[in-house]
Amino acid sequence: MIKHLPALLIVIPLLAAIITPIIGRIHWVLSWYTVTITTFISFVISLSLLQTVLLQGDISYWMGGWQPPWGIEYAIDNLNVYVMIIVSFMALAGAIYSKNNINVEIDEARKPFFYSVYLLFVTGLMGMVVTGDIFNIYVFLEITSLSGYALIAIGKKRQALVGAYNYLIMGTIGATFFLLGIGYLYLMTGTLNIADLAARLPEFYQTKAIFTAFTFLVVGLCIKLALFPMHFWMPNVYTHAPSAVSAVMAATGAKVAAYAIIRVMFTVFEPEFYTLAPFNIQPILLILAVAAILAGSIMALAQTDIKKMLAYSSVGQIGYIVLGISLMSVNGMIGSLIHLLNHAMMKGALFFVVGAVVYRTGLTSIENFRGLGKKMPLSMAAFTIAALSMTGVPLTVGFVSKWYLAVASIEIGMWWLVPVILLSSLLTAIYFWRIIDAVWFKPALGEESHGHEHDDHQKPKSNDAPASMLIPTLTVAMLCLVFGVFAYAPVSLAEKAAVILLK
Amino acid sequence: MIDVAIPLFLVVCGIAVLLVKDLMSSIMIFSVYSLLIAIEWVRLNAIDVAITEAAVGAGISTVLFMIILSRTKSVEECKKSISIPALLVAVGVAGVLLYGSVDLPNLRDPNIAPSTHVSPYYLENAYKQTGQENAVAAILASYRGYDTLGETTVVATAAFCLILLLRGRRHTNKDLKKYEDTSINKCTVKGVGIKPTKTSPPGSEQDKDIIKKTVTKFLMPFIQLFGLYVIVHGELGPGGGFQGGVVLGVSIIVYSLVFGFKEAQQRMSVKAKDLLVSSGVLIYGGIGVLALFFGGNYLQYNVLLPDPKFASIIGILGIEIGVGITVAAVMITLFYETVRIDANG
Amino acid sequence: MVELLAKYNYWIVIILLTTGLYGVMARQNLIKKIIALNVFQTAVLLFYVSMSKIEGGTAPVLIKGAKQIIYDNPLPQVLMLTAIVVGISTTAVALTFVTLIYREYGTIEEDQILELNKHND
Amino acid sequence: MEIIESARPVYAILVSLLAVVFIGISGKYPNLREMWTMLAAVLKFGLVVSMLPIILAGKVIEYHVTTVLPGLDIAFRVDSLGMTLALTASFLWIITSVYAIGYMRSLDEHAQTRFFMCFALALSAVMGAAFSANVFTLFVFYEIITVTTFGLVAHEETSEAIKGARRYLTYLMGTSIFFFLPAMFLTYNYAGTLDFASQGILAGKASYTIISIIFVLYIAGIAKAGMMPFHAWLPSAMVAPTPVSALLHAVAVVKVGVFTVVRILLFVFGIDLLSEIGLGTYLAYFASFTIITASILALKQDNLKLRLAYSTVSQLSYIVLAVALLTPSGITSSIIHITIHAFGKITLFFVAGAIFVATGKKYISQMDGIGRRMPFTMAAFTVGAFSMIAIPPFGGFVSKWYLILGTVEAHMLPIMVVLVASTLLNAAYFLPIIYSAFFKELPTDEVEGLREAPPMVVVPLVITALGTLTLFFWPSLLLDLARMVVSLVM
Amino acid sequence: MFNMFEVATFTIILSAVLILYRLVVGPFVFNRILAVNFFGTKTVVIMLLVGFMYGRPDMFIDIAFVYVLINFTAVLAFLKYVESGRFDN
Repeated sequence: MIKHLPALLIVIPLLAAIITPIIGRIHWVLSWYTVTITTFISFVISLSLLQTVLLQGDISYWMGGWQPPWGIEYAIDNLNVYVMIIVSFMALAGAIYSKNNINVEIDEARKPFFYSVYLLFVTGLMGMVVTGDIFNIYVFLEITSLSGYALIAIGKKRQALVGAYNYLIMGTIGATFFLLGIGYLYLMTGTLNIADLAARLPEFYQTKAIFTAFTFLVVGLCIKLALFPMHFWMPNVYTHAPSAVSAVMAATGAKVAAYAIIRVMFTVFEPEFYTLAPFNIQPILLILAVAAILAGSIMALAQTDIKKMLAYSSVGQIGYIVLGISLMSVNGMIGSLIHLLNHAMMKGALFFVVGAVVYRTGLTSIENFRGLGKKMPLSMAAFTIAALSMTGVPLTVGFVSKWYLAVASIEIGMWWLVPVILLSSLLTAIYFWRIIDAVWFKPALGEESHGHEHDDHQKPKSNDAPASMLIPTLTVAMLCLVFGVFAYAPVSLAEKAAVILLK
Repeated sequence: MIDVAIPLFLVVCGIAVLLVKDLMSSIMIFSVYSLLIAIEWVRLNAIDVAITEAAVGAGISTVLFMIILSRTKSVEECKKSISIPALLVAVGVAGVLLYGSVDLPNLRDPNIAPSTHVSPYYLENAYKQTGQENAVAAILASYRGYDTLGETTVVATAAFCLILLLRGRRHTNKDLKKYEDTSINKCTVKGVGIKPTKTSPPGSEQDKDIIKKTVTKFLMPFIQLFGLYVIVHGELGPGGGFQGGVVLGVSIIVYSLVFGFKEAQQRMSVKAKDLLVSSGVLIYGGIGVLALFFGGNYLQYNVLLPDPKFASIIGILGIEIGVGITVAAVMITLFYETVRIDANG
Repeated sequence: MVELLAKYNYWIVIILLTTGLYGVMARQNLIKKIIALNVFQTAVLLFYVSMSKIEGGTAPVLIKGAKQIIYDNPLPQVLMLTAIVVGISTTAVALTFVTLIYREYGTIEEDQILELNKHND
Repeated sequence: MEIIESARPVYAILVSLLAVVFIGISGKYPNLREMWTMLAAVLKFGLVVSMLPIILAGKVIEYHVTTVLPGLDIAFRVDSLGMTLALTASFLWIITSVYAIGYMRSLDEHAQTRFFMCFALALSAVMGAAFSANVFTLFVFYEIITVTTFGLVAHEETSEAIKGARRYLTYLMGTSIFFFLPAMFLTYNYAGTLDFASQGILAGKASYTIISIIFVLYIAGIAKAGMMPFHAWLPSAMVAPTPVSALLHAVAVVKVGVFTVVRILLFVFGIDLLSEIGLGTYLAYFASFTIITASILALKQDNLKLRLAYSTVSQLSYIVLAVALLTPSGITSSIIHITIHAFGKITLFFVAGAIFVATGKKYISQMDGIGRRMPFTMAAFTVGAFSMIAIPPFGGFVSKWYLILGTVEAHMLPIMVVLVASTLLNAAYFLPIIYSAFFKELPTDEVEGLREAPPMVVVPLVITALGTLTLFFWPSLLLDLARMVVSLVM
Repeated sequence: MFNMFEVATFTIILSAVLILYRLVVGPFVFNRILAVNFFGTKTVVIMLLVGFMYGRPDMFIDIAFVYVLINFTAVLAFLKYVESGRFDN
């Protein structure tokens, strides 16, 4: 069975997702167990695949026993096993977290379906990551997208529906662009297998058709990634979706889209394409990335709703990821890949905490965070750590990625990027500082005005989130620190991947 | 001639769809658009695509649109119709496409890469290796069977999503002030000659529907039989699990349209249908897993039995049936759930 | 004429795709947007299926015993089967959103929804 | 030079980190809690002292903790320079702990547990900074100090305190992120390493322009050293409780600042490189400017703590000035001044706190005749002030002596003028206080008679005052350490 | 030159233009319903004709069957909507 692990990685959660509604008929908790156990299995499998990749090199698994390019291949190398671990881990954390959190949004009768759709969402993401066939990416992209739309739409407020609808429209346009891009590639090369494409494409690098294909593939994925200025669907989505969903979506969805972009840009197309292509692509991406970084941070500053603020901050963080990609150097790519991990952890933790706050207080305005440090100390500690990481303080993982990005920008002579990175870090620090300040150093709302009259209520009781929410939150937040101190592990993996990508 | 005219018609319909203000007319034009595009598929020899388009584009999606229309309102409001940013984006995209199509190879050229690189292998080996005369079915179910598993999952996902969103959805803005009342500026559309009457007089129903009902009753077994035929026949000609499944699903929808929703639910209960959605995919995935136990890769059918070709045929038949079950159940789900909303809300 | 026809379907694809895309973005009515989205998607289907046709080819279903027959390329057709299925699934979910939006807002015009959201926040 | 692998520096850091945990747990039992603080302080000092013989024997202790990124290590290295800071800080922590307990209890302050936790945390970070083996580790601990002391500055939680704390954080965090970080980054980029080396790591690695840019970035980035124009955080940090001002803003934080400057100047740039480019001279003049301006500003302050704060700003620049001379005596002076100023300034702050505890007075204008009521306290104040002015037989004289020697060695006579002027200014802002405390009449509404602060407050300040004296008569340990640094880098 | 099938196709397409006109211009819903129905029928015929043109009618008859069926469903849905405006009765 060991040699079938790549297939089982996807098939187990996929079939589990299908069974979940049936199992859930007995009792909804069973469906939660199914999801948790399956995501855990996926996580374990991806770890074991990591081991295999490290020890024995890349894995190629032929679906249906058909040799690529005729059949569909699962091609696992350093890059996708790395992303895979992030995705499956965050999926597991999200699953555990959702047990209580999702009570706010839906009733028990529909929970099995929620879990089923949730599992389909992460399965789709994982499917996108491991496959070595470009059309297969599209198919799994659609699985995640569809389930993602529904997960958002169950948000409590009616704005969630509008957000989901707009996301659906944008997502479908993006996916269709991607499909169109595949069409151009196929028309020119006659193949869909990524490795085969990479081998057959170079002779067409100078053609206009291939350039068009590239444009559509990347633009389509950028819409999914919510790269500025194609981000406008995202804030509403993250704001109104259930917190568990926002967390998992922010932690995994954008990561996989970024992965797909990297795959397309550096595996399907090889670096020499960028010197031969009719237009120079690098500056465009670079400008978009810088614009995203700055615009995201500035817009985040202006928000009063914390979820919206986090959403805009994601716009900026995605800018970082794209910045690393657009530098087209090994260090830049390492920065980008580490930022994938980084952003998954910290955004996950932040949304988890916000979800816990919503669970306890029902509110998401920043005002509402005042004095929470005393009521929910552990959650808020996690929040603080994640915020520090987001700012890029040393010994958090946020520092590592920014370091690499800065190194890479100096390396290729774009020193002006360093102030940009610093400025956005500063902006990040400012908008998170507002919250941390409110959390730890301000009395809770209402307490200052008439707190003295009710002396027995004066003492804020610690009322932290339930353990099922707290454990994943704290774990993820601690990982921000762990990977910040022992950054060598992810960096060495990312470096291997980057070197192969940019060979 | 036909190759020039049909695409032109397509363009006409495509533009008309967007221009017509009355939504129902728009949907009707869209349904004709589907018919036209199906002709184009037939003309391009894509028979499997044509049969799918027939089932999906002209059938299911039209019905779905009509149901949704019945739940919302049917007139698009009059607006200043040109949006400059949209126009810019559209022109930009068109520009990129035009730029890219300059050095695309000519169509129908037998020497283009798609016809020379991968697909000749399928055409040569499909029958030998999988026992399928229809190369499309061979690729769909075997060579790229995993894609099809994904595709079936997409369909199942849609069903789950609908159930998740619609079933027992509680929070509705009850004291919602309908925007309709305050909005002005409705377009006077010529097309809307008919005001839908919300209830039909109870006594006359029997007489009015007698032709419809009799015809449907007569047709029903044939439709379903035909659906099964399409599922099984995929091996030899156009069709397969997906198309057949849609036809089966449509039979229930037709039944409901004619005999009423309650009646249809007695034929196919919601619970059974839910179960079927899952079981179809399970059959598909299960066959794949079974292959693992026989020592093959995932979805490698030819290991299931001693004779690889026969094993392949059986395997493919199995998954076609799985797909058929799921798709039929999902089509019914789409219909049921969208129709049922108010019953629960 | 022949040369025009050689790329005729490409032009049709471009026109349809652009029309659909414009419709998706410019129309305010949510249902209309979905219809436009469908037009947009079919354009891509047409692109793929057009490339499967070969001059003098026949449908890719084996004719037993005959030699030297040119078959059309089956692969794009397979891919488009998947795309059609995905399309209907997306449409179904989108239409569900529309009904729910109508129930919550009482309108399916985008600008009016935005206005209602503004009042609410 | 012999290198010894030992985890002792890590233990020295961990002691107070562990203490944080215990303090947090035993928050409900003040005595137990304070016991942990004391225990940690003593243990830490013991650990530091236990490393002293090794250092004095000319050896170096190294310990590599982890590699964060290739080239970015968390590693420790105890040498004579770090030892000076570590010894000073850990010794003064013991005394400050006693003082802080007395101070906090007599004022019945709130959130004492948080206070002591942050305090212990800050001390851990100071140790970390002192023992850093590379710029990165130093930077990390530098930032940790900023964050942990933020909690101490904001301790009062009044709007004024929070405003001050915010300014504190903005200055320190802002400059370190905007200048220090890029400087470190550029250093890594050009030098390829961040490890401190006795001859510097940048020599020959980049053009003079770039080195100058890095130099400016570093100096601007180390706002903790209180150089103008980034000095404003220090006065605003005075909203903190006095033990905090005493230990952190006379010793720990600002000393880490100047320590960082010294460290970077000597071990990243190297003396040869600096004198080659002539950057030292510029820095020296720049520091002189701060010395004079800050002294003048100090004159204007009526709030005692603020006056002390400006005095600190000016004194810190002595250290920077001294090292910028790049001569043996200059470097010696800067190193011993770290300790000597610490003892002097902590005494002064202790006194300010003692006055506040005993009488609630904050302003100099209120302190007429106070020497009669608090003779011990004010005697200690006099000792501290004389040390600041550099009157023998107090410690300050020693360092200033070496400083003057340094200017002679460097042939920078204008600096001498600055020193004279600043000494006069020092005298001008300290002597009136002493005069009015001892020779003016008490305000009429106050009763005569001894009313010192509680012994837990008074004893520590007497000890530090005595320490100042000791440093004049037996400066040999300090001088040995300083000479070792000089022999290392020259 | 032209064989019978092509002539037939040509004629049908010509008539399709007329239907298309009614479909697009309306003016009433009923015009359009009829047009849809009519067009469905024509589609079936064209498909069969194409099938004969390509020489493999067996493949195309299946498709035509599905069309007959589906067009029936679509028209039923239109009529149901016009008749009662809802589907859950």
